[in-house]
Amino acid sequence: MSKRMITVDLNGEATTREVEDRTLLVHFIREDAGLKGTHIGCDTTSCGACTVLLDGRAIKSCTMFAVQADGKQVETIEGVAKDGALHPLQEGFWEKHGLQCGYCTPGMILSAKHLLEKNPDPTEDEIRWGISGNLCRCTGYNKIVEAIQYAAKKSKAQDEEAAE
Amino acid sequence: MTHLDDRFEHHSDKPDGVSAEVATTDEVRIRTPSKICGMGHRMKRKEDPRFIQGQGRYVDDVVLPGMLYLDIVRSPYAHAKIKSIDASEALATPGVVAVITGKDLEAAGGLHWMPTLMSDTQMVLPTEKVVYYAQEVAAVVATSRYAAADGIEKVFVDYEPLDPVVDPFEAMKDETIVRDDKEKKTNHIWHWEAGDKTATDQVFGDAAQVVRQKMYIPRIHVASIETCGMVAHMDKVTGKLLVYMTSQAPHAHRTVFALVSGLPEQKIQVISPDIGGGFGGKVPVYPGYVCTIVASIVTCKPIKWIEDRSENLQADSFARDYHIDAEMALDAGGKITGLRVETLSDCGAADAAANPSKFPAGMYSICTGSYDIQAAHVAVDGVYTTKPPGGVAYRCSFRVTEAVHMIERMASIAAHERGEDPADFRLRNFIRSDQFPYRSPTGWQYDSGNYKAALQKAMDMIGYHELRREQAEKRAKVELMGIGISSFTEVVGAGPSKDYDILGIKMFDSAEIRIHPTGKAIARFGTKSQGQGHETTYAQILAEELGLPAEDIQVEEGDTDTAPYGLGTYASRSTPTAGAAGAMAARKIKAKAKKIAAHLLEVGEDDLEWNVDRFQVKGAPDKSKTIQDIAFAAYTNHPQGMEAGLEAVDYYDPPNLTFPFGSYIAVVDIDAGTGEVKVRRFVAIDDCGNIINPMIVEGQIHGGLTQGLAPALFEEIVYDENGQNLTGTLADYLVPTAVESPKWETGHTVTPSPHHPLGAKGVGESPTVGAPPAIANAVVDALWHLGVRHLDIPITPEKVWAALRGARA
Amino acid sequence: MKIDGTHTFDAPRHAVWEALLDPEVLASVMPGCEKLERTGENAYHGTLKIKVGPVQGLFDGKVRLADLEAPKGYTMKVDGRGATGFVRADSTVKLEATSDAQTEMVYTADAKVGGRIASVGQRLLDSSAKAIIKQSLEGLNRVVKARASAETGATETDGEASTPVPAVEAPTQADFAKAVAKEVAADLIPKPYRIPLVLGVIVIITLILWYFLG
Amino acid sequence: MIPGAFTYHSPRTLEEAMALLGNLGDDAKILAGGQSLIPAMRFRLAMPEHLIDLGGLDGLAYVREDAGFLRIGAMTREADLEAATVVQQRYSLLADTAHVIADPLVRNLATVGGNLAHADPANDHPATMLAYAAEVEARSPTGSRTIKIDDFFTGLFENALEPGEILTEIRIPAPQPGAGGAYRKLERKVGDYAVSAAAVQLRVQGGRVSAARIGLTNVSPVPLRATGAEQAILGQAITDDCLAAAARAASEECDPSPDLRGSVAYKRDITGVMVRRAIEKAAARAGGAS
Repeated sequence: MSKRMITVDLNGEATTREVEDRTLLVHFIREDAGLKGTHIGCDTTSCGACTVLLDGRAIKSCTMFAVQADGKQVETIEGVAKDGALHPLQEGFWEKHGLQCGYCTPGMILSAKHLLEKNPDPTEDEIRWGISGNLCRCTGYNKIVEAIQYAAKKSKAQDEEAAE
Repeated sequence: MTHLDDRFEHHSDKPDGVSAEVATTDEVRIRTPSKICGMGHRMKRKEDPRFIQGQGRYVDDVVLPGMLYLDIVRSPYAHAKIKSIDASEALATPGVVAVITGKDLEAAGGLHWMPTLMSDTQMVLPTEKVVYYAQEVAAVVATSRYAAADGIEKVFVDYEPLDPVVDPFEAMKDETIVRDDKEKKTNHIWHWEAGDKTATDQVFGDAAQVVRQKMYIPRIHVASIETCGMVAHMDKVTGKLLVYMTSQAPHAHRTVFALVSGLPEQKIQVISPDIGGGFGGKVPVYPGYVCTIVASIVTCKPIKWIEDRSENLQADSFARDYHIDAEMALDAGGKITGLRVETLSDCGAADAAANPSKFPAGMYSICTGSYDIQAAHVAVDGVYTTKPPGGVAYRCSFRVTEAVHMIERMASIAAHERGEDPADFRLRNFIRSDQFPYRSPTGWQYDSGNYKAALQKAMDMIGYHELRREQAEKRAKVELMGIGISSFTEVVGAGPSKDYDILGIKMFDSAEIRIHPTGKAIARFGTKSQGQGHETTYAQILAEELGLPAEDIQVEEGDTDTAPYGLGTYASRSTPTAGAAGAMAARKIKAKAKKIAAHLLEVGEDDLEWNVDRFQVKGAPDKSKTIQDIAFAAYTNHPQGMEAGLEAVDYYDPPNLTFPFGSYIAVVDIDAGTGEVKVRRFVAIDDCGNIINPMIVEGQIHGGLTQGLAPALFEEIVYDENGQNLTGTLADYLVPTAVESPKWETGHTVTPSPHHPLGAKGVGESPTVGAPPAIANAVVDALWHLGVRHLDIPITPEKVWAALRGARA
Repeated sequence: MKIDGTHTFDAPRHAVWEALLDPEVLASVMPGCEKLERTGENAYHGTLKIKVGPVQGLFDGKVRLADLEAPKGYTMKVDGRGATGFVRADSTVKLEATSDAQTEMVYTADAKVGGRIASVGQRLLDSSAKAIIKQSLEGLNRVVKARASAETGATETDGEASTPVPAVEAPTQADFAKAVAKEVAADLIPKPYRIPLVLGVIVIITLILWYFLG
Repeated sequence: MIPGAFTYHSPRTLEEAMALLGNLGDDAKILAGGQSLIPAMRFRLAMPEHLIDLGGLDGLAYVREDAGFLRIGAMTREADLEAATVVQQRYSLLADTAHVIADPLVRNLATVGGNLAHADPANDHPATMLAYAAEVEARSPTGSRTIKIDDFFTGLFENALEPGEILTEIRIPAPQPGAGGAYRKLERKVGDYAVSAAAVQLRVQGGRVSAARIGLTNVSPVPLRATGAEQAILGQAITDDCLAAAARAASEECDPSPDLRGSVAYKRDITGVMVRRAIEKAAARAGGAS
């Protein structure tokens, strides 16, 4: 069985581990690096529970091998809040009740994060299409959409403040 | 054969004295300031900070030192004899520690069989034959997830294929017997009836019109985003079995494990940590759990088993699978006089439904729904097929979805056949609000309701008559648009324990409250949240009752070593049972608090009155003691002869179930070219009595609506003629995304339950129950004028296309 | 899954008939067929590596011919098994001489496919089966044509007909059969674990009896 | 679901990749975006002994117009194709397609080259590239060659690449004045393969269709060009009759398999509907509307 050392920038920390070539990125994150916030919900790239940001892009970490992420940046839910302050999306999900069981939430938040970076002021339709790679079984999506709208508004306000 | 009437007599003279008509309002009652945040406040959830930061802890997050991993070899055949199992290559695979087969479990004392919740038996691992596709055949234990996965590929099983039994009607002919382990060589499991057959046949004899329709409620899967799993650790030193599992009912599971494994119950600790959605799928005991426990007993090491999605979809308990033949009798004025229903329940290879044990078809006999019907009779037969066992909820109270779909489809068909508006038809036939408490012809005692108010509100909100006008114009332009109504009645909150038990364990539930000297509290419950937000709503209930800020109350569930015994969370029973237990325990505390307050204020108890968060002297409100003052005194200055401390436990056994209801209206547009159905608008008016947290109730309703949309248009477990599952992944089992799911519009009326301490009713499942017929009715409403009378769910584009073709031809 | 079709061979009927009974020929024309040998009267055993794009399945198969009516046709039972699932097929093959030099084959098959390959690859089964049959029959035609024109084309068609994939040793039915249930049960759990299991469980028996009877 | 063991190779140059492919032969599979291959590997339906990851190669991810062609590097991620201004402004058929491939997360990894080379009739790019009369560049140690898209798809999951060849670029002829295109796809839900889909690229001159190519998705074992439907509109003004004729032709010339997405009859009929709608939209765009 073929193994190798890889180094992944995980939420800003260089994380070096020896992995089997076939190790899925999601297992590297959860088991080798011990970050349990990234979840697994399917085998067919259908549910998005394992969504992380790879060099800033939202991808499904169950459909990528850890060795492919060697030398790349990976952001997981554990890295979203910066210096103790919740990200506007985390606030939004809490304020607007964008979660129930919480299992799809990390993936949803990271998909939404990438979405808002590409499109800071999305319409409801753009939000729904933007998170269509993530399944939620609890919320019926209404309040997830509201949570993302809240975050978009909040981020905009923050940027304007920063501009002044 | 069981007659519900016998079992419900005690309700007619209920001690809690059901009031006559209960007033309906639109108002959410708020009696506490926001700093206390009792009932009615839109309190942000206390559990959320951990979830939004990736700090939730689910079963797969549990890691114990020296933990081994278990994976399962599954059958590629729906029905086959096992000639031999060769595990030698598997055992030679790097990392593989052990392989467990049915023979081993048999040698281990008959552990190859286990009881189901319906007191049937189900194989853990087979010794003779497999009876469904993807059935567990052997378990491989290895040092890693990856090694275990390699191991199962190397267990070679020699099968001799047998004829599958896929169609339940064929199964009833007993040509091939699924369960030849049983004495009676038949696939027929049980026959169950409710209502009065003679009286019903009578009204059908006198009927001016009889409407008949066969319909199929498909086999579906809860597909919670977290699959099932377990970490079991048999500590050989202490002899204690620690089990982390995805359980909606940890206490009941501990008891079952104790009974089956023979381990003393105090030596088993079941912890149900954060659960990634349950919806009924995490109520049953699955073979994988038993294998994991046995593997830990055998190896004395922690063992982790986590299902793959394809295993979850193909082998875990399904929901529904009812074949219904319904007849409705009407008089000349369009009043429903009778309902006659025959149903075949495809149970799969074991009766592993999650129903109260006296109710093989659950609460299916609620099928007269929201209508005042003179006579009704329901007969259901259960049958074995070579498909996975099940019959769990999928976010609905026991078999209520099937009943509601049937009656709401029948009501709309009857209205269309009479050429009248389905809304008018319903308004005429509703149980009137002055008829509550209402005794249904199948023996249920509805606690309270106001069906007219809910439907009226839904019609106003969606602009019903305007939509009908639009539909008429569209029809002129040959565009297909439909409007569908569903005015459902749910029945949730089992007990009462006189009638409701699971494996003999009565369906009460429990709460235990401890108030600390500084006026903070911890409360533990016998239920287990899987996303419902108990940590918040229970805290709000206690805040309402005790005046302690909800923030100051820590709610815990799911650890059988610390929480009081309860039957768990499913069938919308948490608020009706455990929520009530919380209120009752709080009232016990309040009674003691009053004594302490009287002592502190040096007045008699009768001179005191409760005011939000304090006892105050009548007429002298400035003389008062807050609950915090009283809590401190309970440990520092309590009256002589009184026990110190301030805590209470309550095991609540509800006098009756609660009957939430609602009216939903769906508007659909149909693409005549492709048959696609688009839900343009959907208005849901729900009445769950007094509301504890409106934000959480809305969230529950939104989620339930999407899980109602799913089986209406998308989801179905499909088997081919050989019993091969064709929808074994989320690529083919179509869970709706944010794109398919419409923007739900919700509202409420409030008709309190007269017997619940808080006037509340369950709500989590109402929308899953009510939504499918609203959508199906809307589709048929769009096509009726073309001669389309009925479409079975899921209403796929091809079904609509075929119906349109049939109409054109 | 029902498959039927016709195929015209550029060879007289008897030539086609002989080819159809010759395992070497069949092995050479079936894509991915790694081995096909006669194991008895009208009984064959072989391994087939089915490859559809990235998807592969190694099947260990038994083929049984019946109702032989030389040179008109026969019925065939196929029972193939592999790690990814199984294939069972009942098929009939009929040969009709359309001329001295041409033969039309009419075939029908009712195939049952199960296991992972069916639950995941469902959308591909029909077209895969058709593709494999088509390749086989075209390969066969090349052979009989070559034979008819009195050349030995079998080996030469070999390469082009079968997809070149490395042989992996497949567990054979014989391997399966070796294990006798009793021994298996004993062998499956490594020795050190067997004692605690047996002990730990005697207690359990009694309690289970108590549970079900009591 | 855990994939079987394999050896991973991450060449830094195309030459290195081709050398590896040459040495390892059929034991090796190319890993591009991996969004089809990795799920197949997780179910162990695919068990390659070696994976050659093209992710580390520079210069294979680009979308640019140049010398009368839109040039798309084989390793271009679908999301980047979708976002490319030139695609949104001048290649509506491609823009339509890019938006409905799988889901947004999959598109962040999936590559255009992988989508084509996989030669899955259910993938969306094959039909689109057929409609565009695209060509692909194949590189091998001995040099490079251009393969016309009409010659590229040779069988179910089979393409015209020789062993050792790697697809490096896709070229789409730049649209001429009066050209328009559209992709219409019926899917059961977001992320699903098409029940049926039609890709249409046409040119309208003097009110008549002067050129038209139509590709169909997931209604044949091999990505299919609907030449019958093309003939039905060539030289015609877009009228209801010629749309009906094109739809009829497409329904007849497609060869769908029955599966959970629908019966053969349904798929044939829907294929007609998709073709009709795609033509209407393409024609509207050709006429300047969007």
